[in-house]
Amino acid sequence: MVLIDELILQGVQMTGVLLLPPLLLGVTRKIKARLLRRRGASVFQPYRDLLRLLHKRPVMAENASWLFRAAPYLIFAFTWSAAVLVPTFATGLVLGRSADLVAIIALLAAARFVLALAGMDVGTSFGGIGSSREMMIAALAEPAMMMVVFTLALIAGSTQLFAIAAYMASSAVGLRVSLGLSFLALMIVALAENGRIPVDNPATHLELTMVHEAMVLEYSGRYLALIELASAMKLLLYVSLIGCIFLPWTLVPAAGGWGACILSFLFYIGKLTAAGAVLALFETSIAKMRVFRVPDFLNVALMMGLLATLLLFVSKGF
Amino acid sequence: MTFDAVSLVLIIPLAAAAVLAALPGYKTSSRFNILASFLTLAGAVDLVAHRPPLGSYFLVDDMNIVFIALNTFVGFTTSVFSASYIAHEIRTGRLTPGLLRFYHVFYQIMMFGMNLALVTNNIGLMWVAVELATLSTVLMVGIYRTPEAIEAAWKYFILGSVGIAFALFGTTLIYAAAQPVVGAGMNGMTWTTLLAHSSAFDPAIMNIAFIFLLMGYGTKAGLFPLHAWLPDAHAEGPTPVSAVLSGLLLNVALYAILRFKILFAANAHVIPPGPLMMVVGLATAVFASFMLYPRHDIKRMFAYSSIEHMGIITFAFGLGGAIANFAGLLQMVMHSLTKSAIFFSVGHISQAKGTQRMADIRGLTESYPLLGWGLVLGVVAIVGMPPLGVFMSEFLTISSAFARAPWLALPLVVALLAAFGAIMRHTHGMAFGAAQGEIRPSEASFIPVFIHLGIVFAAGVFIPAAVVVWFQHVAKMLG
Amino acid sequence: MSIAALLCCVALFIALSLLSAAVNRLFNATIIIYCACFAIALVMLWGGVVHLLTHASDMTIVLPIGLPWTGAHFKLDALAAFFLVVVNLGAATASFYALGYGRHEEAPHRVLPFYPAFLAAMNLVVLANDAFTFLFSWELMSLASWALVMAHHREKENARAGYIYIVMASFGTLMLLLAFALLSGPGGHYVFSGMQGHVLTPLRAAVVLFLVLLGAGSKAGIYPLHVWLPLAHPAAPSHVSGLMSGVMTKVAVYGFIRIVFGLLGGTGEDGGMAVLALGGITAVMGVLYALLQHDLKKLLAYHTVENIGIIFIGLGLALVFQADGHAAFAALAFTAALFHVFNHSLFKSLLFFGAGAVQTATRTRDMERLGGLIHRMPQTAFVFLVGCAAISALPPFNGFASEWLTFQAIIQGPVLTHWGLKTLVPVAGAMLALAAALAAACFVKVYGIVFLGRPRTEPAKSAVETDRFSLATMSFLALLCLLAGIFPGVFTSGLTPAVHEMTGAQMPQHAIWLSLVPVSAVRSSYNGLFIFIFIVLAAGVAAFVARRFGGGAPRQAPAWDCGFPLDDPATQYTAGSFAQPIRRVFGGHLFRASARVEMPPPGSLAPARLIRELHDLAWEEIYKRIAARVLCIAERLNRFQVLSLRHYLSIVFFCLILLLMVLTLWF
Amino acid sequence: MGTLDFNIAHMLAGALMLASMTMLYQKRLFALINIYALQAVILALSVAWQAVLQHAAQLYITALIAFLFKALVIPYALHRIIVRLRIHREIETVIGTGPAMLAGMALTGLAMAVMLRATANVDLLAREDLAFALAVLLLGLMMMVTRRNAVSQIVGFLSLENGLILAAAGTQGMPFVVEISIAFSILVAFVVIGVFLFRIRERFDTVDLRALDAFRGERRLAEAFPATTACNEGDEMP
Repeated sequence: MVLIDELILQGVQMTGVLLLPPLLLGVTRKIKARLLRRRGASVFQPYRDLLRLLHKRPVMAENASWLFRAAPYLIFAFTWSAAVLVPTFATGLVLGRSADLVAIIALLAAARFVLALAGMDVGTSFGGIGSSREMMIAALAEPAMMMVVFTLALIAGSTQLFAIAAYMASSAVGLRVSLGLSFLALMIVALAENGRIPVDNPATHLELTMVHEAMVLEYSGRYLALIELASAMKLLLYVSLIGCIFLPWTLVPAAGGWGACILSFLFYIGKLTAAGAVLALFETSIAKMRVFRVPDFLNVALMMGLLATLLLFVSKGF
Repeated sequence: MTFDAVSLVLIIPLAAAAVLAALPGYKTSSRFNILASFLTLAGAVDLVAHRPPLGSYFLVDDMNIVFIALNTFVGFTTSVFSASYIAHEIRTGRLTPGLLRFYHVFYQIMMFGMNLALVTNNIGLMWVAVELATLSTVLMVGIYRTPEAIEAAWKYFILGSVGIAFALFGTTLIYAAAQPVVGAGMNGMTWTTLLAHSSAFDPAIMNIAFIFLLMGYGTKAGLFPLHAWLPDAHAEGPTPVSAVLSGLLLNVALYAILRFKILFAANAHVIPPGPLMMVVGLATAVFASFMLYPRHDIKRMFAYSSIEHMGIITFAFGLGGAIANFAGLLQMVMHSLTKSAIFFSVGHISQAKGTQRMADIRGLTESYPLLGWGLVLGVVAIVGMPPLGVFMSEFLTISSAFARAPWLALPLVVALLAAFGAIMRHTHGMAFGAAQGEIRPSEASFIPVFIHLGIVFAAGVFIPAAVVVWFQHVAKMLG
Repeated sequence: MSIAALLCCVALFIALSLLSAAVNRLFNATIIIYCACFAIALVMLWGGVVHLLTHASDMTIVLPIGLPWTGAHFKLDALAAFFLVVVNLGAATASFYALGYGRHEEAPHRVLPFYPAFLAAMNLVVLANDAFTFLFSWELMSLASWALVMAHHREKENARAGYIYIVMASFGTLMLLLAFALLSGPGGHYVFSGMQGHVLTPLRAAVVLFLVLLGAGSKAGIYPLHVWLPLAHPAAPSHVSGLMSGVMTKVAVYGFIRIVFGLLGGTGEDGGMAVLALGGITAVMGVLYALLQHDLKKLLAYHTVENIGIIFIGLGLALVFQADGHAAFAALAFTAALFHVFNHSLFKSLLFFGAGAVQTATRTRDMERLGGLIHRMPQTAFVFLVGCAAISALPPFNGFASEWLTFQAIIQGPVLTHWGLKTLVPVAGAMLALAAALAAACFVKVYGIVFLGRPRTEPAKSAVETDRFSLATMSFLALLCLLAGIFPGVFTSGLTPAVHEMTGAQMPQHAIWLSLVPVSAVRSSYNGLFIFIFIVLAAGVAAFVARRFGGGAPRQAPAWDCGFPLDDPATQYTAGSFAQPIRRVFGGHLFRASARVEMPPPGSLAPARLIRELHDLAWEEIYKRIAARVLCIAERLNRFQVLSLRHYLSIVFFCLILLLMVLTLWF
Repeated sequence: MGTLDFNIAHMLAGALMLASMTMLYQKRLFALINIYALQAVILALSVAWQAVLQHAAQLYITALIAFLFKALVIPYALHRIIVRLRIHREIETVIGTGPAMLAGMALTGLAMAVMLRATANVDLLAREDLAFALAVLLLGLMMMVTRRNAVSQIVGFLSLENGLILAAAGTQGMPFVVEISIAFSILVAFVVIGVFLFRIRERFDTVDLRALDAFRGERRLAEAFPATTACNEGDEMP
């Protein structure tokens, strides 16, 4: 029964993207700690943190509105649905067909929209500063991301991720300058979107430099747990996305058989670990930027994305 | 010769002038003035219904019947407006009963002059009639005896006289050109005879004649750069006179130009009059539209607007062709009705506010709703917005101009837009905002205002087929 | 429904307008007029929907009014039917909203007579089938809306807005008139069907396109012709603002489509490219202006500019695809544009109605004086949030669906052969993405400052929830926004006849009508329903888990204040500070923005001041200069007014000499 | 038509023009008026001669009007006005004899060039008369343009008008000449009465702009409420 298989795979994918993100976070932190010659917490520490947060009784600011309470669920829902749409180990799943890469970006934008609103709800300056900067960064990152999408759509003739992955896995691709450029652009966008160094420091709580943490400053308990999970899920999503586009060979089609699926899943775990390692390495070797250097950083991404599209016309001789 | 059909529109004003000279009391005389104007209108209606056959002195055809009907109609409504306007002037002491008698007499003489200029078939008589109408308006313009009024009247007088002289010289030249062909005597001045033989006239004299006629009657029509008398004459005279000047006298001058244009167009060797008229019309329209901006006096502003419209109309007639001529004719009728309606409202407004200075007139739609909205409606009509009639004529003028001569249409568009901006700018200030000054009761007569605007509105939406055929025929005559 | 019936409805509007001029001071006039408008608009809406869904054939009628020898021609085809739907949906909702909102009107006698006339004029534009009727209705629409803008004429700002508006409107009409003049030719064939037969030279076609861009573009609000829009739209009463922004700009888009697609039969690639570029610039500039704006209604008006830009990106793409022979892609781009027209009319009306509710409750539109309204006006806050999400192009709402379609059309760009286009299309894509992202930022600002946080002034603190009519209308619109986002396929398939009429092709009809498929399912598809269901389920699961395993009900505590308690609401982030990063990033060149701190001299007790400067370059570099030039010319010419008699005589003298000399020398 | 007949007509018309030219550079008002009276006499003679040539009895009336009205009544009235307005001592700044002659000749040349070329088919007499009439007209207009004094401007207009009557009388068999001359006489009477009635003092037109503008409604308003100095300041939108 192909349909049942597909549904099961889809279920695995859904729970996978739900459960794996803290692990990715844990791995990254661990490696980072080791690189700094610290022992670091266990790779499972993020799970413990989340559970503890879940069980805690939340504290709400006196001025918080219904939006403040609803926001974490919405953020979580948007991020999860975006993450589910990205192929992790198997492609061509049921839900994967219902939206393309543009929709995934839009779902993330929706999550960010709600998060930024939540940041402004209580009426402190921290929330405002975080929301404001977050939206500025997003405004610059999104066009760059769209340029990447454009390049991919040009190369693969589709914006559906499963189709892109299939095309990239085929031998028709070859090595292209455009792909390299868009890879770099995507990396930059990923760093910016996930609030990693050099754009934002996920570990800081120094008010004037933070972006993401400033927005969630008022959250606690289960609400904070959901938001933290969502942001980890977003990191996972980007890793999966890069993996699915630029390392698509390990993906299996939905009807590929159980053995292949399990193998592919293991490969996926491998990809995650590798990504965590690379990220940790990168973050330890670079300093955070001033906020108003970030636009330049993102403009580089935009330029690379645009250049990738234009170079494509030259190389492909449209 | 059926003298009686034509005579109504001539004799009634003349007789009325005589009676008015004798009548004491401004109330009686203003009522009699209305009555006489109404009878003249009735005469004109009769003239429309029973057109007299062609005579050597009088000619009533499709073309001038439009003008006559318009002339007598606006003459009548203006006399109604004049009655309430004058009453206020007497009360405030700006005019004395003696001066009023004088005013009413000249009002009728002016009507007589204009009607004569319109119905006559003789270019000499036409010249005399136009002169008569001009002289009588000069006297009415100066009636307030303020230094400004005298200055305006004097300017009008001198420039008008020079224009008259030019027109006479042009008329003489036409006769000189005609005389070898049609022989000496009255034939050489009869328009219909001239038209029949125009193609045989010496084109060289005709060319010179056209220059003089255009400059002569163009002065009366307020064409740039001969317009200088017009704004001040409008601003300083009594408002009924402004209404008649804008609504009627300019048309009469235009009528003269058109008659001669037909004459010239019939001769293939003459320089075609169209292009010169187009250039003059455009220059007039552009000039007047920019002159609208730095205005302070409400009547002077609308006087410049009249100049602008005369420019557009001249342009349309100069362009020629079925559509443009129709448009020009329609625009002329619409402009007469609208502009006189505006002057009616302006007259009441300036009486109610005690000033003609626009900066002192504020928030009219609040303080005097009917007057204010009447003014707004009139302005909306005059700048050419639907659903009022000017929109249709400007639509036709611009579209046919742009399709045929794109480069000539552009200055026209610039002029229209500039005029729009200027008039709207001034009107905004006057009609809207918080009301200023005390609100005195005004006993304005709104009937003439809204009758005019009603007709203009109706024409903007629907023109009866009979009128269309009529106008189209005139358009054809104009070539 | 026959076209005659539709015209009867228009006539009813006009009759209503005249009636209300007479009875507007009656006690119940407001309710009667708006009820009647609502009913008539519903009937016309029904007519449009039925015509569109039944794929009815075109209907024409000629009335013996208007231009004498032509008559007034009217035609109902698929495109007109679609725009009838847009117009009358807006009209119906605005009328219903006004049943509540209109009661707060201070000067009903300045609103009621013009409101039905405005509705009538917009419907007439859509139905008109000859140049005269079209322009007549077009200008009537301007006139009626101008009167509505001037309803609150005592405020200086409004009078200025009205003036600029009416001048720009007149400019637009004149430009369209010139375009029609070229299309109809010297013979004066003003009926549209007669124009379609003309074949224009490329130069003339380009001039027509240029003129239409000026004419329809100025009405729609294309940069830099948009200046009147953010002034005039907010000045009108809010239901009219909603109509002007949500519907009247769409009528302008209709005018553009009708002339360029219908009468001109498309443009060359260069023309399409110009439209595309203008669309992109308009979208980005519109949203940037909006970000820097702190007047709620003005901000919404600038967003109209942005969305018009997006629509014109779609139309430009349709034009270039058409010129290049890709009818299917042209249909895709055109569908996207039309769908966005529909969507924008929904959420822009919703947002303006919301803004109206806020204004009624607080008596201000200045965002810096609002705040915390979510507590005082929870229902309004909820539906306004839907509008914000929709306009920010967030799934699962309708704004996303149409922008997604536009983006899909952009992605088809590489099939074009023109090199300029190959480069321009990706740039347009980037601009679209930038505009969408900035719009999201902007609406975070709007919602965050107006509804969230703490009230900044006393009126905001004591605001009360708006009336039932307003809430019902806004809820209905919010629901439509969601439905159009979840079932976009249903709506786009409704557009098919109109798209087919203009481009000769249509988007593929997918078997699963739930999803939106621009070209083929392999290339891209979007299933709004699945996404929506998944989001709802995910949120539900999260809520269940959190409730089940979470640690009890939340506890209230003061917000984190860094240990320095200061509960002055002025310590919150303001709209200005929210926009500061974006101003810094984009404002330097585009707005010549600058900020400096003015420090008092040492020893002085004066506070230091932050001085910010922004320059609206479109206004300063174009309009101000033109205005200055006009006034300068006028002043120079004005010397003619104060010359002496002798000078006038000299002018006459030299004219005569000149003419005589010309005559002697040349002839 | 005999040569003598023509020569007399020609001479009279030429004298008319010469009188116009002489008026151009007259500094004293009385001298100006005297020359005008002389011109009117010449006009009367000229018209009378036309009456003889054309056998047109009505032209005698025109000649008579010209003589009585223009040569006697008007100059007398103007004298009175000048004395009453106390401007009889005034000396006008006018263009000098040389330039006046040059300008006059240029205008005459233009008139000839225009008229003679155009009237090739008209009979000789009318042709000369029309050409001279145009010259007189242009000279009269020029005089109006160069003079600043109301009275001398009127004289300019009157001489201009003499040219018109010459043209009308010179054209063979033109009807309404009498009517036109009467109409013009009325007009002139109005002009003269106007000066008197309206009390247009010596100069309603001077180089001094302020004196000039005292009578200008719009300017007065503009001064009290200065207009936008648009050329310097930029926008002035409401």
